[in-house]
Amino acid sequence: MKVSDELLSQHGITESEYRKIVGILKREPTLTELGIFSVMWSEHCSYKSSRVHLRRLPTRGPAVLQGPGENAGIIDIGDGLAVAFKIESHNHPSYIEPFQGAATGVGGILRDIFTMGARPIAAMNSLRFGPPKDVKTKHIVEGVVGGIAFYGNCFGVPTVGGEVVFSNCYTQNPLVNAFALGIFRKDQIFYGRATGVGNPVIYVGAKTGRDGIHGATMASAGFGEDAGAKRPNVQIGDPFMEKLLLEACLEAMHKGLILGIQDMGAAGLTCSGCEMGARAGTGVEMELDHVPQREQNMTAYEIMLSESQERMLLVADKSREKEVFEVFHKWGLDAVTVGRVTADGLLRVRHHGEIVAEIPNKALADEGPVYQRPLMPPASAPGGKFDLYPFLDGCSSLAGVFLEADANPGNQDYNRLLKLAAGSPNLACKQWVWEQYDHMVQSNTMMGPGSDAAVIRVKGTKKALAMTLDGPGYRIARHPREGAKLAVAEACRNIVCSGGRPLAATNCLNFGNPEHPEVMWQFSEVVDGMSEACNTFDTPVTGGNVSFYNETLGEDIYPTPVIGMVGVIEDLSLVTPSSFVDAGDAILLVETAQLLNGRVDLEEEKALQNFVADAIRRRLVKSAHDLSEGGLAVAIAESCFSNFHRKAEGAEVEIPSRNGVCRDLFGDYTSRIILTTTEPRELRRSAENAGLACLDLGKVGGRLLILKYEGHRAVDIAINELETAWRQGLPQLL
Amino acid sequence: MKFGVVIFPGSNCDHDCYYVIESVIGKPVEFIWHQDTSVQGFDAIVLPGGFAYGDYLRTGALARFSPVMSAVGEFAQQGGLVIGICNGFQILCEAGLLPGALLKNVGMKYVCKYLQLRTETAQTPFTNALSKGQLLHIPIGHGEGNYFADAETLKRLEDNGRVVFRYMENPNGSIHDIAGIVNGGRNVLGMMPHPDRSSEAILGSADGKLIFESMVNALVTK
Amino acid sequence: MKATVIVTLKPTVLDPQGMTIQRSVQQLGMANVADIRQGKYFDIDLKDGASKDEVERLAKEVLTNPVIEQYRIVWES
Amino acid sequence: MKATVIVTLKPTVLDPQGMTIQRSVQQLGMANVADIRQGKYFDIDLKDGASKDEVERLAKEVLTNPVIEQYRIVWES
Ligand SMILES: Nc1ncnc2c1ncn2[C@@H]1O[C@H](COP(=O)(O)OP(=O)(O)O)[C@@H](O)[C@H]1O
Ligand SMILES: [Mg+2]
Repeated sequence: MKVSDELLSQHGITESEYRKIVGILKREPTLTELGIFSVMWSEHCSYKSSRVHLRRLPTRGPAVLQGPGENAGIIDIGDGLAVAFKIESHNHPSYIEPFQGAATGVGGILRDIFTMGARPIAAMNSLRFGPPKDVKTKHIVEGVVGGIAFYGNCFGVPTVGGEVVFSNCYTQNPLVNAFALGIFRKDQIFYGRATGVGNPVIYVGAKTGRDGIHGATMASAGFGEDAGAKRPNVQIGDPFMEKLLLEACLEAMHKGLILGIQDMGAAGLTCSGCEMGARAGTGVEMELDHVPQREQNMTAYEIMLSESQERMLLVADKSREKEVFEVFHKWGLDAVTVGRVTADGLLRVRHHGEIVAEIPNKALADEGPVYQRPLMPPASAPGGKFDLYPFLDGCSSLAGVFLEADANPGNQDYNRLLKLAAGSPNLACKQWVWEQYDHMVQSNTMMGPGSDAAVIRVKGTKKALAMTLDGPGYRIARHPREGAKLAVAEACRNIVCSGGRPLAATNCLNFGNPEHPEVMWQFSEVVDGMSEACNTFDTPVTGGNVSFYNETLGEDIYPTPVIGMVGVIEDLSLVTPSSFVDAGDAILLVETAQLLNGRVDLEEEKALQNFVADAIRRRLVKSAHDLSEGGLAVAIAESCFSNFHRKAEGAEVEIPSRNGVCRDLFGDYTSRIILTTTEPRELRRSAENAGLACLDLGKVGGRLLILKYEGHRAVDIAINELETAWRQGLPQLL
Repeated sequence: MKFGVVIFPGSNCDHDCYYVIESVIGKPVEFIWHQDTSVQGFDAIVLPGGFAYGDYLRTGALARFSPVMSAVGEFAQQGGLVIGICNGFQILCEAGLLPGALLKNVGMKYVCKYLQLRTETAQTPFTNALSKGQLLHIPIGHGEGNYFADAETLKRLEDNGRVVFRYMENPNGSIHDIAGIVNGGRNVLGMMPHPDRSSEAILGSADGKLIFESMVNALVTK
Repeated sequence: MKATVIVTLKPTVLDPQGMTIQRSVQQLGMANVADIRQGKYFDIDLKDGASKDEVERLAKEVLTNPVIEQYRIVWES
Repeated sequence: MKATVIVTLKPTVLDPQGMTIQRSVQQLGMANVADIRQGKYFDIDLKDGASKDEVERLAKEVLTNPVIEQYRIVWES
């Protein structure tokens, strides 16, 4: 075959990469082989720009059973149990077709979890959109949320948490990051390994069509004017099929029928085939004529690159092939032997009697190009207008009001400002979103969406799991390294407030074009900040995902790492709500000695978290809520609002005077937590022993929220009126 | 006394129902596979929530053709206790074991939340531990829970006290705020809200447990 | 043989989907749209030798819920 | 004036609903049903003076998701 420059560029393969391919094969590749290399060596699958940096992340710890390198990370939670969890991006597909893009993103991350043998028991998602008043954004929000609901609800996994953030930089590049977590016995973990020469390689699940061919390459390039032209790639999700696949896979696993298994996600049959071979040091031979096909006359190229959803590849012991078929047929699924494990380390593909590809598995999976791309700090970060009020980013109309109040704090109507803040897109109640998600199925949800961390009990034990997603984008854009530390600190703080101990993290690194030195600099800084913080909190990173090329017409998004943190709550009775519990409880503010903004002192933060964790263990705490965007006023208001199980409770509070009323009410200073208790004295004493400031703010109770400042009532508002503003914020915009 | 929980392809509250019966109310329970043709040996049958057959075509439409449904039909005919929760309710309607149908929510969206349910009658084997007018704190999670029946059917339901539960605040457009009904024999209940998700205080409410306990009472005195 | 089955809600049944579309249409300024009702459409491929009765049965017993829906069949050969 | 808009998935796009229905139907013994694909059907009532263009726009911009669907219009007067 004559390989033209044009063909190479269509495949996103550079000159030098091509020379490397020819060197590996010692001949020119076939078209099918070129396609295979192009997806496996794409940014999305090979991590060619990020790999050198990701190595710096801490990945080991006493609880870690499996770090990066498999389909998901795994940690030990005691009682003989383990959890597998991971986060993945589906940004590009969700822009092209919001509903199906988001739906198949959920489908993909769920497969990553159950392919390891774990039953998914919780899902979360982190979403970024342009400002909600934009008509196109409305459509994307509706589609993305609808798609996540469609897939997760039908599959039967509770979607228990996540984030929704609006900012201008995501208008053309919405971010959809999906997280899933599953549970299993720690002696029943499955890996994606093609072991045992001569064993059958079995294809299960949906038939292959021409869906999403080149999805991985699409996610490895920015959008130009022609984003629409890339549309034929769209895959359709079938959550019903995936639910059957889950049940059938787990049943086959528990019967001991499966030696190795991997889902077909990005790069489909190609990726699962060569990765399973590479991990086991074996070859994999496939006959494409046996692959179940939905469409007529598919070429080898198309079959190998198809990203049809809801498919898995597995290797079984040859003596048990028939039993595998029986399990899958019981669940009404296709299961077909499409090849064998061989000893020669090659991915050998036959079609219509001919060999159409023959490539060393390791060359595809492990020996992809690795780039040390140039780094350069950007000339300027986004202006620091919102350092104290990051929630204003993306709300141009509100921004003026608050910046004016910041400059002239004296003569403002703070009732009005608090209502505006509470109802602003980034702070408003996200119930419009999560009410569409089934967050209760599996009957484990103790704290669902809306709390600091989601908490689900672990049936058969006294324990619960806490989990959260955090990605303070504006902060990170301003200062990538400090922002990344903040993200990790905040994620851990959320776990601690719910009564848990953070154990390990996963992360999704959403960035612009890695060929821009500024973007690579941001990336490198974020990795360093994250590493430092994860080391401090003893929360190793067990896996994650990198999404580059979130750019349109040369405009990169903010660097947007999203941290997924998982922790354990040792006893169900320690689960702590973020909302106030009883009238009469004392409200305390605990904080570090110095008041920081936009950065975090990790050691002090750790002392704060240790103090709160200890106080919860000593049963001194009735509620704990961490302060973040919107500051003290918004945090207290949120703790007052009603939730499913409790009416609203007002509060009367004295706001400490420090930097002026507007800043003291709404300023986002780091490392602060509000606690309620019946034992304020004991708590204050312990806090002081730990070197922390602990202030008596006031009491829970009444129908009003009263915030006193320097002796007068800065805020004095009916809690119901405030809550209405908060609840109506999002529905009104959408 | 033995409960059976039917598993259709796509059921996803099957394990939740099983857990409540086994671990919360402490009664024997087994799964029933949708291909089974007999339900012999069971005293009460649960059609759980979920998305049987993906809810494709219409919710419950394809599930009603599962072989087990003829057995469930006969079981009901003979007076056996059958409860359909959420998707189970939809299946019972499609199968003709309960009248009416469940349409898309008027808001067009799936809704998952807690709400207040009013008990309209204690005169059923599913509500004998409740009193008329008693409010239950219980969640819903559905996209198609908008109950519809023609005027004549509705009148029959109302006149015979067959509306078992009503929403205090209608979340989906259901006619007459109906959340749950029984058949003429009062031994088949369909309800959209989830007692299986609200049978333990740590999950926010234990009110749903009263429905399962009523069934146990009914079976004991039978 | 091919057949098309069209299933629509009975006129007495409220159609929330149609209503939602109707509303968004009005917002878009398409003022001349008086009413929209949504139904389902099934394209059915039949093997040789299939009878019209079979399709009739399919439409009536599977594709339609008689409590709320009605159907009609369009033949193509 | 009345029009009918029929929206179907593009032929190469996966139709999980249609597939699942077809499989169930086969199990019910309707062996002659080779394939079912599901689409949407819209009955549209127009006010006097509405133009065909308007319906075309409605079909194209509101009723169809061009990424995965296609439409056709059937006129009735
Ligand atoms: N940001 C990250 N931090 C830590 N590990 C990462 C990160 N991104 C990717 N990884 C790890 O690199 C490995 C390569 O991922 P791989 O399985 O090839 O891709 P995919 O994400 O498509 O499944 C995975 O184990 C993943 O957890
Ligand atoms: Mg993977």
